Amino acid sequence: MTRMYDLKKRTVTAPDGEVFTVDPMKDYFCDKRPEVQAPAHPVIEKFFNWARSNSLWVLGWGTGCGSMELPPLTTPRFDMFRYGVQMRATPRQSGVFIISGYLAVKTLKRVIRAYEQMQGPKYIIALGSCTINGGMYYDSFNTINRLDHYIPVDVHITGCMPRPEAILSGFVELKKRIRAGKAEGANDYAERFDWYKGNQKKVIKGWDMPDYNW
Amino acid sequence: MKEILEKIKTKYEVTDVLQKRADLLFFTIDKKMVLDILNYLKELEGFTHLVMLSSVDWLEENKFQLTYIINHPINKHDIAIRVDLNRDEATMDSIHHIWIHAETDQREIKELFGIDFPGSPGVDEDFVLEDWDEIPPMRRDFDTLEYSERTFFPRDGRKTYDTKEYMKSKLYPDDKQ
Amino acid sequence: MFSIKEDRSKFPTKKADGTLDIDLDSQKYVKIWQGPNHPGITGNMALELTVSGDEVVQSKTHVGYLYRAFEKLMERRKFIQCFPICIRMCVPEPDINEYLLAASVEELGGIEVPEMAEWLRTLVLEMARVTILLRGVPGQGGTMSLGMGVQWGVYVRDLMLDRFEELTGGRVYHMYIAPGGVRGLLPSGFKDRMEEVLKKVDEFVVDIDNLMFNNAVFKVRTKGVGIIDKDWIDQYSVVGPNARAAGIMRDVRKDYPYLKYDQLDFEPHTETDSDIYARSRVRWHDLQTSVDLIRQIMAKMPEKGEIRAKTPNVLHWKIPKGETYQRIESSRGEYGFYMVTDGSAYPRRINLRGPSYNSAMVLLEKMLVNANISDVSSLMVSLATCPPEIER
Amino acid sequence: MSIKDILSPFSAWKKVIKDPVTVKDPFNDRPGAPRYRGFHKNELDKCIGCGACEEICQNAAIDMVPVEGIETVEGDSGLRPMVDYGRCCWCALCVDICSTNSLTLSNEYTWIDSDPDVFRFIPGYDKKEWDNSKLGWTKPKNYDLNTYERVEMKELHPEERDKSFIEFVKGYSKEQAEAEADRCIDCGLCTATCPAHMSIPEYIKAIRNDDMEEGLRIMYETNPLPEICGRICTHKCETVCAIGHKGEPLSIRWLKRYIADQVPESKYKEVLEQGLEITPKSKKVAIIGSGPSGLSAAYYLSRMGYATKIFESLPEAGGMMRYGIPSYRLPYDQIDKDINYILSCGVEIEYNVKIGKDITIEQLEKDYDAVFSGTGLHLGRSTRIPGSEHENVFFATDLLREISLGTEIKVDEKIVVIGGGNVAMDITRSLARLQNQKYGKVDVLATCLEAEDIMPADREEVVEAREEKAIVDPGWGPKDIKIENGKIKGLNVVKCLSVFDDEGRFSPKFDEDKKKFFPAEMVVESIGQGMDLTYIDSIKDKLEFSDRGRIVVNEKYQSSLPWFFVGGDIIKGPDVINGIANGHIAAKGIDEFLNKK
Repeated sequence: MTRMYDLKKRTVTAPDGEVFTVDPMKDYFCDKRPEVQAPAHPVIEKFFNWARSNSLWVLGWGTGCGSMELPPLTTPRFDMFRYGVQMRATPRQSGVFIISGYLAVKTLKRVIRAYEQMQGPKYIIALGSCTINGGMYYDSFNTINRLDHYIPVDVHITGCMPRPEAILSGFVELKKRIRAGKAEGANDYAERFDWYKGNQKKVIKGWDMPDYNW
Repeated sequence: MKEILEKIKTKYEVTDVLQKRADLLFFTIDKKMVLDILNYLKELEGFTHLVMLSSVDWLEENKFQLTYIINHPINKHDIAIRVDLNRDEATMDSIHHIWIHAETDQREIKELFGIDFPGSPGVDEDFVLEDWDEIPPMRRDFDTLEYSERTFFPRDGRKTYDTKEYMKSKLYPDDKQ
Repeated sequence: MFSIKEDRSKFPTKKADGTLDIDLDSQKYVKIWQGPNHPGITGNMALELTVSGDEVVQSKTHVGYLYRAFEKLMERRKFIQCFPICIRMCVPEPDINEYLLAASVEELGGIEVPEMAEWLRTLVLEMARVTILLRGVPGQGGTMSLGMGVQWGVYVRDLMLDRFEELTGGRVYHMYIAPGGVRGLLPSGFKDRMEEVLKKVDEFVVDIDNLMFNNAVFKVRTKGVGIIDKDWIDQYSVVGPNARAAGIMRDVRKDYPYLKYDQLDFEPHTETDSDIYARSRVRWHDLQTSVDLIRQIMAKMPEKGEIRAKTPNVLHWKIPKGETYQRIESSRGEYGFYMVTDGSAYPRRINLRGPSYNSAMVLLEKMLVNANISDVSSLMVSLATCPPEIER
Repeated sequence: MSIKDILSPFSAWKKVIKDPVTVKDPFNDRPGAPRYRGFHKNELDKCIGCGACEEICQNAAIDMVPVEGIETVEGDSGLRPMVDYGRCCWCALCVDICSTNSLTLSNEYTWIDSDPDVFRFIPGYDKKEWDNSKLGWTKPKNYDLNTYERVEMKELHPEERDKSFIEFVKGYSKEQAEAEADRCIDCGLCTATCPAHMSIPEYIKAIRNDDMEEGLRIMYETNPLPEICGRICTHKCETVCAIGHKGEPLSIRWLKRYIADQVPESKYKEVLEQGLEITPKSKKVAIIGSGPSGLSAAYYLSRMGYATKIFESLPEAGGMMRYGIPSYRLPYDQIDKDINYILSCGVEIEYNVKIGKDITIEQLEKDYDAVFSGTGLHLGRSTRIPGSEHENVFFATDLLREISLGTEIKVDEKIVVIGGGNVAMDITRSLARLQNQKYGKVDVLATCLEAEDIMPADREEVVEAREEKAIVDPGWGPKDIKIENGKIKGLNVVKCLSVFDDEGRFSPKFDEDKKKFFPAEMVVESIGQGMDLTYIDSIKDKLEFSDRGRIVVNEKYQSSLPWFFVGGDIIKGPDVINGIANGHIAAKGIDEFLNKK
């Protein structure tokens, strides 16, 4: 397969003429495992959580059909900006990942990469029945059935697809959880990293990326 | 539509002619004649639009059926040409030089049914799947539910009762039948 | 005013076997993935672009990120069970799938749909076309950061979704056109509320014309860019608005009238330039045509009538052995279902062919060569690519 | 490009003075539309647990589960749908197919939780805030996914049928039967209600698949008299049919008849004995009476390998089926078809033998290892009103038997029948036919205590009797038979107000002021039948009897004498299907008993 050209070991000539070998799997990524972020002093943590809950930046990637109901949220009618929620283009800038429905195995692989690249504290909102128990694709050979087995989910919103109001309520619920200090998905991921990785590797067959890429 | 069929019949041996709608004609033709007839229909009869190339798995008869649906944009009618392939050694000549975009169809069919089209650009590349290592999934003998349960483990705790059996166990448990 | 001069000297030469001679280690080329996580992509798919400077030299479309194997799943489902699932094959315009499934099943099962149901189907299909175009037309500007049109469009689309909700009980997935008929009559007062929405669409049509089509920046970025050659129409089986933008009349509603389109008065718009601007313009006219059609339908349709034909019990509805191909004009062009039945209660094979299948794969790959990297998104949107319909 | 192209985009500024379109409070300002497909609701009392919703759900989102407080009874499986919102797609097909319209959707749509395991609930049972929501999706009007009208059964026109005893129900054609079978939703509620627990959905499925031989095999597993049952069964199954809640229940009886009619008698052996192996046993069983229970017991015993012999007091087999039911409802050749097959399975039969007279019961006990008795209700009951002892007052059972035996009976020009059950209708309609043959006109009147709506006869029997020009005038209590000069002049009746008291006991109340007189020359009494148990007089003191005079038996129909099994109308019923069922169960009981012996 040539699709992962940039991950193969190769010799490169730099503009100044120096020749060196690049092994992307070693050189581009840090193989450090994720770490549990212990809460700060209760008072400070409370302030942090308040701040976090009021600036939810969402990764603008529609992974499935539920993303159809996101544009109404970003536009005047439902206007999620007033709740402190806005869309961002890249994982590095975002703190909330909306998995908008079923995940094909091919997308799951990218979702894991994108999720791991996000800066903590990070949260996941899962939209629709398909993230809970497979939904109408429960018997499909190419979609996963239970999202929370592969990445930590903080809030599930049922519906097929959930209406914009339901998604907004999901944000409200997420805020509540953040303020209560219960939205600990990222820490859960770090704690049970091996379990998550094991599940991921069970379904992603050609595992040609680092175990953790951040 | 009738004239076209008569014309084709003089040149090619067609079987299983099926016409239920005035503007849609189905027939089967031998594998060797397909490129010839497609070329003929496209260049001389004006069937310039390839609607789709599809395949059907007739597992019970151990054959694959390929269907080329071509359309005459001016006279506004379609011909669907069926070809039967042996399921064990399913290969077919590529038509990408007649319609360039047929390469995508052929790539898809190669991946999902395992029918090979030697020479078609990119036919061996992954199309929608990634690192698939089972039998081609659109084949009838691939059980998608079984695969899903084995691989993606559905949420447990579900149990259903058959109405008839349940009533029997409640109302007349002793009655063995 | 100004134009981008092509400097072909940097471009790769062809190797003996016809492939391009691209050596990434030569530092001349960079490989960029546009998607699957990229704001400039329509839906969840990816373009693998090899660029030299800011010009694309090679492009490859990657799909499968949304692959749910609908066609396989439908083989396991009874005919009535297929209809809630088939509509998910095209997210922004689900109703066309419902109609095609229903039409195929009805043809093979020999069922006559009542008059009223046919009118309602026509109405719903045109409403769906309005909703998708309300995103698609301003979306063209969106790729050039003209976000305002998108804001307006999505709002008006939402009003149309309200009408959908009222009529069909669903916002995005309507599940209204079931095999045999439709699931309900118009609620009382629907026509008046619909007219209010149509007025908003009319307003939007004028606004977007001022904002986008009469916009110097938009014109510079779209006129003469991404031209589909007239010869390619047949070569790549280009259909619908994309063909009409090249001056070739292709509209299933006119060519193969289905439902009630033969009783409606409309003329699909054609352009001749075949560039991004022309394609957007055709869609903009399509939007107006659809609004006009909705008005005509509501004026012409009967007040009452049967909504469902008598069918066998849907729990074991067997359809005799046969096969058929049904087509419909989606907002992107000809969209078809090929259905094969074997006499059982389950379809043997349903194969869908949407217009994106050709336009986003082979055609887009070809058109992106020599394109400027900043035009990739707008080119893609101008072809109205819909990834869920490619991979299904 | 012109100056206009520079300026025109600025027209967007006009929106500045427009009101914002933002929904102020999206959580409360925008409920779902009146028809929005939101979360499920279910009226638990209305639901019958047929499982059609589970069957149609393409996502396997619905499970049928037992629910506390809901009992399993006839016509209600006691199961209720549990919905998994990790699967549901809100297509509402479950609502559209629901047999009772109990399942609906509310227009609520928000359910958020961090625990993915909670999205599973039993609508109606697990309390949710949307349970009382008035709006939401219900089945659209004029939109049915199934047919709720029966395929009409072709019958002979009353004009054609009221002169002869030819069978008047024509039976379904192939298309009709398939269309009717198509309406079945395979729920299986009927199986529990059928006394014989026939596999009804399975044989209906056989009709859909056009596999009559399979259908016949399925029927013979629980019922060896399908031709007969297919015509005269009391079809309790149809009263609980799930389809019957929205429309007309499935014609299960006619479908059964269709299967049996399709397989010719000559093919029975080949169809039913394919791959069948019987190991003969040394034990012998005697059966008294060749009614449904006797025949059923004999058939299943012979299938188990026992040598069985039936003793019949009349010249032909069939019991009440032959001698109680007129041949326009059940032709003799169809009785013969079923019985001939049973006799061909190695069952012996001896006609014109009366137990207690020709052979004693003790002799049977000695010669056989077990005895099954299904002697039925063949004695008529009298109203005992003044005048009922007149020679021109008859019992319906006697007349029906005479007609079957081919003896000419007395038919007068004006007849009154007392009774409102199926037997009363049988004799009324038989007499109407005989009057027609003899006098060319009908003048027979049936009257009974019960008012029209609670008449014990099947509805169609009453309707058909009227079609045949017999008069049915229910709701009158017989007072006396007016006799002048030794000749019957008619029947005096008074209005009957109610038949049963509050506790459901028989205690008719009359309004003596409202009187009526039915002129007649002949009166037939048909107010119930009694059993003749004189043949077991010698063992009577060893048997237990209930308050109502019936022999007490255990659940295997074994009396207090272990070798003596009793079934049929004298135990339960009276009807054919109960007889068949207890004959079958008794056969299993006998088998158990003999295995232990």
